[in-house]
Amino acid sequence: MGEKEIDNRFSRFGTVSFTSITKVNDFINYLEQGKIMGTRCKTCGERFFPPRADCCKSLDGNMEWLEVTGYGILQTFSTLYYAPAGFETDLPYTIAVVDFGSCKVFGQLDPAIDAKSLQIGMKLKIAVHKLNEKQLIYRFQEVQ
Amino acid sequence: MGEKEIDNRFSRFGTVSFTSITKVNDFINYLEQGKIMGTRCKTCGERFFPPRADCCKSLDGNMEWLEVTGYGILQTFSTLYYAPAGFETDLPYTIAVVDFGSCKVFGQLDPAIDAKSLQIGMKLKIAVHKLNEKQLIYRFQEVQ
Amino acid sequence: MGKVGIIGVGQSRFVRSFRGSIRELAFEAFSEAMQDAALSTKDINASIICSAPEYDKQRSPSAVLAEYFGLNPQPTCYVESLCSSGTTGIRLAYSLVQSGLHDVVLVAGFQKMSEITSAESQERMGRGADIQWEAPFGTMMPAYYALHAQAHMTRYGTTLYDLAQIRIKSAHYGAQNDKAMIRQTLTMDAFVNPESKFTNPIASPLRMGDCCANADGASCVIVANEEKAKAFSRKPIWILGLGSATASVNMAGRNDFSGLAAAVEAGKQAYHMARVEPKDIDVAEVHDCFTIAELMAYENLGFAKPGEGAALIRAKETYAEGIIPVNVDGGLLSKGHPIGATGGSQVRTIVLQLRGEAGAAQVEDASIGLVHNIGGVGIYANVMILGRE
Amino acid sequence: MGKVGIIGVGQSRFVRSFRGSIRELAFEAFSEAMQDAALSTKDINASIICSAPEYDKQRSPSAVLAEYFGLNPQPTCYVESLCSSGTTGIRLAYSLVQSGLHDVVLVAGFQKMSEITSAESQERMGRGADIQWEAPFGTMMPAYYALHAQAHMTRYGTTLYDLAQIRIKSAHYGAQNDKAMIRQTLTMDAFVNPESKFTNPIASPLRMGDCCANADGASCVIVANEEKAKAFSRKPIWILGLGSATASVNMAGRNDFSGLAAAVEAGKQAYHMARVEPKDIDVAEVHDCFTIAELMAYENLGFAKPGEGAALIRAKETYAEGIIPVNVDGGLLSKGHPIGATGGSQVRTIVLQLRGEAGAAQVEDASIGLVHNIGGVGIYANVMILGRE
Ligand SMILES: [Zn+2]
Ligand SMILES: [Zn+2]
Repeated sequence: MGEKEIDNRFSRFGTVSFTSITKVNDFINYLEQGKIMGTRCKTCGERFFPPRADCCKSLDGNMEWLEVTGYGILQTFSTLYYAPAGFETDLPYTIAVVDFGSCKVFGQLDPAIDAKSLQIGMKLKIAVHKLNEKQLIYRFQEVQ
Repeated sequence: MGEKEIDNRFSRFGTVSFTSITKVNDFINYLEQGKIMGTRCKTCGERFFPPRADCCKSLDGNMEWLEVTGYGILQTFSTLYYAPAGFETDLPYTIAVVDFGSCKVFGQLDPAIDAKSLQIGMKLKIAVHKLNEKQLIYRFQEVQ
Repeated sequence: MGKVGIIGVGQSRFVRSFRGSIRELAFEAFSEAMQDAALSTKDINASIICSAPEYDKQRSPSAVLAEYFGLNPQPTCYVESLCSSGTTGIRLAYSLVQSGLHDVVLVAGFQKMSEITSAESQERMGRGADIQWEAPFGTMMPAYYALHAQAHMTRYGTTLYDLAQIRIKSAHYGAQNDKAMIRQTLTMDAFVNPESKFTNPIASPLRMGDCCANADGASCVIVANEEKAKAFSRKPIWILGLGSATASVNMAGRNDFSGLAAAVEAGKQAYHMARVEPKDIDVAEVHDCFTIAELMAYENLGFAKPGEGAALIRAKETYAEGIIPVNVDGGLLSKGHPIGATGGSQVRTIVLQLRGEAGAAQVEDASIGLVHNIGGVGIYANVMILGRE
Repeated sequence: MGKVGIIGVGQSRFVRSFRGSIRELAFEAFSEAMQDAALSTKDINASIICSAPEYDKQRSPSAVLAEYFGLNPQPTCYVESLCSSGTTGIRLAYSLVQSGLHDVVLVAGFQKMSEITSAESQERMGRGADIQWEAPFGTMMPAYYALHAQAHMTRYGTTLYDLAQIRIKSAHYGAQNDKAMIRQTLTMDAFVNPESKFTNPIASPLRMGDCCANADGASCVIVANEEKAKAFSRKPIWILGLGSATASVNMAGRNDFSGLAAAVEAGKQAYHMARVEPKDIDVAEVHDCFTIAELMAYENLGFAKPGEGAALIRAKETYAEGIIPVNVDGGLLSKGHPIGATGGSQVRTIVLQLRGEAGAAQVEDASIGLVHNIGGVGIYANVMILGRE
C-alpha cells in the first residue's frame, strides 16, 4: 500500500502509538481525509473493523476499503481517572464501544460530551480529530 | 542480610547491573573488602558460586559465606569486538571461565593481560577491581 | 488414560515489595511445594515457568529459575497468557504428563513488579492491550473491566453496593490468610464514606475499593501421573476437568459486555470433562481482579443465572457457610495479584480445601473444587475442576 | 497411544525488515500452512504462539495473533525458550494432542526485531544472559559461542578453515532457497581475503562469516492426532521422537565447553523414543546460529565422534549427496534467524524433505529426518525426529 522506503505512517495514530509499520498504513491517509475506514474481503465479503490486510476466512489479502458511516449505538463506556504513560494530561477521558450495525468501533468520546449525559443505547456519530499537527484519532460525538 | 529500608546494593555490581535487590547483597560488601565470596550450605555442605541464598538440595536457606582463593585454571575465553549497551567504550575486552577447583568463576580478564598470551590451561588468580567510585567487579589476573 | 494428580503446592507470602531477586522469590514457593510433596529435585522430570512479560528485567527467566531450583538438565520453558499464565502452565503440565512425555512436572509462577520504576510499569500497562488499535486511546485494565461493569449495571441493575459486598467478603477472609498482602477487615462504611480512599474513582463505575493491588509473589504446583501421584502422595488431588478459551482482544470484536464469553466457554468445557455441574462444586476460587470480575464469574460459571449474581452475594451465599463458597482465602482483592503467581495460588487454595487443610476458612467436607483464572479482560480464560477422588 | 502427525507447514520469506506488523507477518506463515493442510479455522482446536521476548512492542502477542487468525474462542498461549521457542511450542502441541485435550493444534512462531531501535535491541541482548551474574561483565550471544569455539579448537585442533567450510555449504544451499534472506554463494576467498567483511572479528575466534544475522520472519506448523492426520492429509509426517534438555545459564556451572551437554541429552532422548540411531537419519536441520554450533551439533548428535566434526565437513559429507545431509536449506546462516520462527522453519524443511517436496535440495528418498533447535548457548535444547511411516 505505501511506497516510501520506510513507511511508518501508523506512528501518527492516537496519542501514543507503539505501532508504526502495518500493511494498513493507508488508514492514516483516510483519516487525513476525514474518513474512518474498515476493510472488506473481496473474496468472501467479510467486513472488518479495525481494518485488516488479511482475511482469515479466505486466507488471502484481497481487500478493499470501506467507510464507517451513519449513526451508532453506545454499547458501553468508562471514564478514566488514571492513565498509562503519555495520557496523564488528557485525564479524565472516556472510552466507549459503539455499534454501527455493520461493525463495532472502540474509541474515545469527544470531551465536549458531558459524561453524566451518557446512556447505553444512545445514538452517537464518529469523526476524525486532529490531536496536533502530526497525531490523528477518531472520536464519538453527540448527535444533535 | 541487609538492614536498610531498600537494600539495592547489588546495583553496584559490574559495568551495568540490571539487578539491585537480592538476598546475597552482602556479596558487594565483601567485594569492598577485596574478597570474592561464594556460599556453602551448612545443612548439606554443597558449595555455590555464584553465591546463593538458597540450597536446592536441602530446600532451605542455611548458608555461610566462603572466599574464593588461590589459583585457577583457564577453561576458555573470548575477546569481544562488539558489546551490549553500556560496554561500548570498554571494547575490546576478554571474558573467561576459570576453574578454582572447589568452584568455577565466570568474569572478565584484567585488560593488562595480552590476549595473545592466553592459553587454555594456564594459571590465573582473581581480584576485585573498582571500576569507579560506585561500581565494583572482579577480574582474572596473571600469576607472576 | 490414567488420572493426573496434584501432589505438591507452595506459595510465598504476597507482599508489596519483595526483598530479593526473582529467583529467590520463586524459591520460596518452590521449596514449600517440594517439601509438601516430599520430593527431591531428581523426582522432577520437567518444569514450566509462568509470569506476565516485561514486569522485571530478566529475559527468558525459565532457564534462570530452573538452574536455581537445581533442575538441570531437565527441560523447562516459559508460558504466558497474562494473568492466567499460572493455570495455562498447569494445563500444559497436565498434557505433558498425560501424553506420556513426563511423569512429574513442576509449575512455578512468579511476579516481581517492584524492581521496575512506576514509569516503566505504566508504559508496559499501555502495551498490554492491542497496541495497534486500542492502546492509542489510552486504555488500562481497570477501564476494560469498567466497560463490563457499566454494561452489567445498566442491563441488570447491579449497584456499587453489591460490588462493595464482594470486597467486604474478600477482606473478611484476607484477614485470616497469613500469606495475603492486605489483612484488614472492612465494613460498608469504607464504601459510603467520601473520606475513604476506597471511594476514589479509578475508571467509572469502578472505584479503588473495587480493584486489586499489584503484589510481588510466587506459587508452585507439582503435577504427576496416576502411578507417581499414588506413590508419592497420601492425598493426591485429581484434575477432573480442564477448560480453556479466548475472546477477541479488541473490544470491537465482542457482542456482550455483561459477562466474559471466554469464561462461559471454558467453564462448559471443564464441567463436561469432569462430568459435574455447577451445583456439584463445593468450593471455588474465581479471578477477582475487580469486584465486578467475581460477580460476572458467579454468572459465567453457572453459580447464578445471568443477572442474579448480585442476589448471591447479597444473600452471603458465597461465604464459607453458603451454598457456593467463593474466594474464602481472600481472593486477589486481599491476597494481592502477583500476575504469574495468581493461578498457582488459586489452585493451592483449592488443593488445601480438598485435603481438609485450609485452616480457619475450611469449607466442611469439600470434595470438588473449581478454579477460574482469567487473562486480560476475558481475553484468556482457564477453568479447572479438582476432586478428592 | 496413537501417533501424532504434522499435516501443514508454512513460512514467510525471511527478510531484513518486514513491511508490516507482527500479525501481518505471522499471517503469511499461517495462511501458507492452512492452505498446505487444506484446513479452515474451525478445524484448529488450539494455538501456541512462539517468539523471543521483548524484541517487539506487543505484550502477550498470542491473543492478538489468535484473533487475527480467526481462532477465537479456541485457547491460545505464548511459549518461549529463546531461540528454541518454536520446537518447544511443537513439543507442547504434541502433548496437547497426545493427552486427548485437542485433536489439531497450530504452532506459529515469529520475530520482528526491525521495529525496535538498534539501541533497544542492544539493551535487550544484554539481558538475555543471567542478569545477576553474567550480564554485568558485558556478555553477548556471539561471545558465548566463541567460548565454545575456543575450547573446541584447543582440544581438537579445529580451525577457522573448517568453520568457513560450514558457511560455504550454507551459502550454497541458501542460494537455492527462495525464502532465505542471504542468497549469494561464497568461496573460501571470503574467509582469507583481509578485505572481506566476513573476516571482521566479532568475538574471538569467531568472525563475521561465522555468525548468522537477525531477520524478520514467521513460520507455522500444524499438528494432529493420528485419526485427524490421516483424515486431513495425504502425506502426514509423523513425530517419532522428542527430546528436550537444559544446561546451566551460568558458564560457571558447566564442565565442558567443546560441546553442548543439553543437545547430547536431548538427542539421546529423541533417538530412544524414536528407536533409531544417528546412522538412520537421512536428513537433518541443526541450529547453526554460528558455524561452530553446526560443528558441535555433528558431534553432539552422533553424526561424528567428539572431535571429528571437522573431518565430516572437510569430506563434504553433510552436503545433500553426503552420508548425512545437514541444513540443505541454507540453515540459519543463510536463511537468517528470526528467533521465534526458526524452529518451525527447520521443521518445515524436514517435512518437505520427507514428503519429497524439497525442490533443488531434495535428498533422495529421505524417510527419517532430525531437527536440532537450541536456545541460548545450549541453555535449552530440543531434538525432534520425524518420519514418513
Ligand atoms: Zn475473505
Ligand atoms: Zn544444602
